[in-house]
Amino acid sequence: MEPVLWLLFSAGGVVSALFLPVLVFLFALAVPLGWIEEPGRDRLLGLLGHPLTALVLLGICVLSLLHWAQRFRYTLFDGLRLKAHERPINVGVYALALLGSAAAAVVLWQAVAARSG
Amino acid sequence: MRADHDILVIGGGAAGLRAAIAIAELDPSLRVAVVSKVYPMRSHTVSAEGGAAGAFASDDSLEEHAYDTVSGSDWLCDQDAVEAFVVEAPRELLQLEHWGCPWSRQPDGHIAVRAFGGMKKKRTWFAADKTGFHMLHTLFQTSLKYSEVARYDEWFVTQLLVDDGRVQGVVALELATGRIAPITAKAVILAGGGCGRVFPFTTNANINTGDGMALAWRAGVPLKDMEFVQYHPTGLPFTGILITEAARAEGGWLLNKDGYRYLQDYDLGKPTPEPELRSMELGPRDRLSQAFVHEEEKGRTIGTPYGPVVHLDLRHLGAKLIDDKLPFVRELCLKYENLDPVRELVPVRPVVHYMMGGVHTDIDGATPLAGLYAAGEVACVSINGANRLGSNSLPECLVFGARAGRAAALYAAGAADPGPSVAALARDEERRLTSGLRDRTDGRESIAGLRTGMQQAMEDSAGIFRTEESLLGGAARLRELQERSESMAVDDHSRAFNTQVLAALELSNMLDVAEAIIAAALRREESRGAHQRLDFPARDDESYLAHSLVHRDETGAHKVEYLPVTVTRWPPGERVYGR
Amino acid sequence: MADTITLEVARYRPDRETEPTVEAFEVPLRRDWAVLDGLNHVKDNLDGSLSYRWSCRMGICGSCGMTVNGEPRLTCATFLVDYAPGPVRVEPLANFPVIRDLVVDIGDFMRKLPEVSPWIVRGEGTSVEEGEYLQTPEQLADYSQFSMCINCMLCYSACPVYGLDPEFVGPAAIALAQRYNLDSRDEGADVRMDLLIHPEGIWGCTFVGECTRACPKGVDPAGAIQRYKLTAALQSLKSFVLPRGPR
Amino acid sequence: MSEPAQQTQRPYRPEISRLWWLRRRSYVFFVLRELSSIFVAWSVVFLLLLVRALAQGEAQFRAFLDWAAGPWVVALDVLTLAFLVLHAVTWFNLTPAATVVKLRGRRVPPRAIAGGAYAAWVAVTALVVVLVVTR
Ligand SMILES: Cc1cc2nc3c(=O)[nH]c(=O)nc-3n(C[C@H](O)[C@H](O)[C@H](O)COP(=O)(O)OP(=O)(O)OC[C@H]3O[C@@H](n4cnc5c(N)ncnc54)[C@H](O)[C@@H]3O)c2cc1C
Ligand code: SF4
Ligand code: F3S
Ligand code: FES
Repeated sequence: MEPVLWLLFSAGGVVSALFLPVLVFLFALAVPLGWIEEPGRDRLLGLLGHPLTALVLLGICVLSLLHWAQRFRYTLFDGLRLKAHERPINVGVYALALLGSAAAAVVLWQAVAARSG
Repeated sequence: MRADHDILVIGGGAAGLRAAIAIAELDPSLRVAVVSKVYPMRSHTVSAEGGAAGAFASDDSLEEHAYDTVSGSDWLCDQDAVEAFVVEAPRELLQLEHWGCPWSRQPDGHIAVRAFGGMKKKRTWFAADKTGFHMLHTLFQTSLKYSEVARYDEWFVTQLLVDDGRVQGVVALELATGRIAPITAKAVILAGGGCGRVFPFTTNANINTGDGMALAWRAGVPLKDMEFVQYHPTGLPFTGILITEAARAEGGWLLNKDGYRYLQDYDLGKPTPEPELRSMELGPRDRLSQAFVHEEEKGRTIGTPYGPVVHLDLRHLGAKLIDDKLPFVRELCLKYENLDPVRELVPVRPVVHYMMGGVHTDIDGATPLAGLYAAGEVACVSINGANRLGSNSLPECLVFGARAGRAAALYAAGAADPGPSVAALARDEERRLTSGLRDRTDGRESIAGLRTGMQQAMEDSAGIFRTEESLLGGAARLRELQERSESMAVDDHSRAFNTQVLAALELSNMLDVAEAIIAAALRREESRGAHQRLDFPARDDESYLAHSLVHRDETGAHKVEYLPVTVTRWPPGERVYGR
Repeated sequence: MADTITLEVARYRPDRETEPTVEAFEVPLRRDWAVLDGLNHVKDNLDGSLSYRWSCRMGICGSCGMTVNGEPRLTCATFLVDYAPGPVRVEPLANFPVIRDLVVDIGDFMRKLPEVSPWIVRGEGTSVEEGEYLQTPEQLADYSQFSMCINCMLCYSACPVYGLDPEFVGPAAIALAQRYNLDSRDEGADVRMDLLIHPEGIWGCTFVGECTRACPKGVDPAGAIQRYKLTAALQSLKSFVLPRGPR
Repeated sequence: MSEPAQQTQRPYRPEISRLWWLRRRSYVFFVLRELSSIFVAWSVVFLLLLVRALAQGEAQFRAFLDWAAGPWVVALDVLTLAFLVLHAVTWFNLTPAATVVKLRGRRVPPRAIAGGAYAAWVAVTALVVVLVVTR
């Protein structure tokens, strides 16, 4: 199991490092604060609700969450010395990551539907 | 009483580990153990830099390796031993290759060999300039494969248990706990390494205190050819860190204060831009160290706070060659002298490096005492005679380590278990170590003070050049130090890792070894190899083509006898270099 | 430059004390004195009972590792002048039980080392008589960095994961496993893999990277572990996809 | 005959405090790096909230933008961006340690691998900006 989780963690590390900074910069700062001209809902939905973009976004979301899960549980083990509670922590973080992934799928599917509908 | 082990190896250096592996491979049912005062991979073998000789290249021959060794020894070696050695050396080096030693290679993947002092052909195998390090770690890691090899790490052997005319084990001190215990065995192999620490300025590690030699001598085994102490011509001042001969083999020059390659004045050939085998900087160590003293007398050395030096010039070799072939040399110079050999001259001076002599053994490592074997620097087989050639010692550890291992295994198969008196002997020894030393509160003499005194006495009396007068003076000073050492001050009475008790035990060992060196040097009234008597400047084959044997007589004093050398194919001749 | 410097040395004498104390010694400050020379000065002249390990004093035997001003260092290769005007704090290596003064117990590493099979594993066949296994300088270069380990334990002392979980196999042992895996003469990668893919093997390492920073020999154990993880992960993926396929 | 080691002779095992990582600056840095994962997770949540608002309609989208421009959210996102950059930089710097790439038998120098990773970062960033900003 550990090798697979580590591979996913690594993949998530790469993807989140490549994509998240620019996405957060654009959508969490530049757009809300009006640093760039706001593209408008239609255009954004056209872009993000495109099946291809949605698929890419889904990949980014799922891998990033798995990246978080692995790192976070080791932060708890080492940083807070909670290694003794290894099992519940493992179950907890991966349950959250899977839940998040499912939510991502639903939300992105809604966007695709809204765009075409 | 069943012995704890069939065979006990004292020492985890190249010789000891090779012996242990040989035994394990020969017969896995034999119970073999290695006891070492440091973790095996810390043994002094780790410091060896330059390489290990074995005739292997297509243009080389066993005959030539043998001849170089015999003439290098100034004909004082036993030629039957040398012949066995040159045959087995390449096999042993190959064996190490199969065990994973990262030997440096030629572009096509074959083993690379380099030139070395006193060798007529390129035949020194090397692993960059950390040869001993790689050999030791390869041996140690390989030894882990044989789980039947037991280990006593950080146990200090204080005595050989001898009764009924045979060795039956040892008494040892576990450093971590201070526990003193007998370890019994049917056969014991001494592989305790050298004794460079009897001198003040040496390349040898702190652990090289001649313990093995002292253990054997006190058990009644003679020490052979102890007067032959090798000075290496190129040590860094202050630390004594060795700049390997490989630095000269790759083309380094020795310059005096005028920038002149002074070796040409000492019958070592003419300077050539490219290094030439067996000539100039690639002459043998004894001759190079002696030339240094003459330069010093002529006032042509450079003065430093740590004594006179000459310069080793590597600048013309260029950064690339230095980084490829001599990276450790550059690292050591940068780290310990704060200078870069690519651009600067390296100050060097002769430094005590190697003990040709040692525990008297035959060609299978057997000593005159039943059940006791010896191999490596602690032993004198002898292939080194009056002067060891650089890069012969590591293969010697392998060849004679393996031989001693096999011979001891054979002996142990037919030997009896330890007798009943062993326990009493061990109790006596324990008393000597506890009430006689560790728990003692009435000592006055500082250990460090006595040690410094001994080292100074040795340098003054038994250095590169000796006279009867200097040696007699040294003998008297050592006698006095021996007496004072009866009352060494111990202020650490605790058990856990008591390094003061350790220092005291090592000092007594060194004093015995130092006296043996002086005794042998006094008796040999000739000059040969590393033993240069100003009062007897010529070699004298008539009287001294013989090994000295220092015995312990009934009073505990050092008594010298002689044993003729074995000559097979090479009658004594003149040692010529550079021609 | 002042002509002396203060060494604050950790002392622990198990038959007298239950925890370490600090003792200060004034030692000469010389340009070419390493911290180890300072300790030797103390032992020879000021307090003969001070205990520590050393041997080669040329950075190759790996016995003189201690904590100097909080950092794991080889004391024979760490110079007093670099800490002038002082004081210099000398403590035993962190993350190991202390036996006495500056001497730590490395038995744990010595037990772990054989577990990673640090020797050439090879099928039957080739004898020494048939000559050497060929290995080009490039193949040698593939693993030579990882063969430089002197077992000095500085990396273990620097690694917080090892400090927290002594079960973790740790940097040097894994680097040595990798040294043999990458050696063209070796065929034992699978054996070693089985020994190292358990949770306390390679996966315990979270790439803190302090091991590599502490290493005096440029071994880069952190890199070795990450590379090993990648190989292990890809391999188990393969055996997942092709359950009975080649491993 | 050998006496048992005295009871008093116990190796000393120091306690490790929960705050061990404050002991060295490099450890603090390491813990910060590990904490970046929380911000990675938050970025995902934020993006999904955005997409959900987009899908739900114009009014929800406006409301989301207003919420996102609030001081607390902006502060959190600035912090998030900082940690994401820390994550990216440490990740790319460590890439060469974990991967050895060989081209025609020669090992690609670590700097080149790190350089490649940064180049990819720049390319992805540029691509996303172009997609979002240009009409
Ligand atoms: C700096 C340097 C460079 C050298 N370079 C070369 C070279 O390039 N080529 C070459 O051929 N030779 C070289 N030599 C010489 C060579 O390295 C040594 O002669 C050789 O390594 C000795 O190996 P050994 O196994 O006999 O002993 P060591 O490696 O010294 O091992 C001795 C062992 O005995 C143990 N021991 C000692 N006393 C006790 C005791 N009382 N109780 C328990 N255990 C004990 C020690 O713990 C240790 O394990 C060099 C030597 C030096 C100093
Ligand atoms: S990897 Fe480096 S720090 Fe660790 S034990 Fe080996 S040489 Fe020492
Ligand atoms: S410091 Fe420790 S966590 Fe890994 S990278 Fe080094 S072993
Ligand atoms: S004394 Fe050997 S490494 Fe420092």
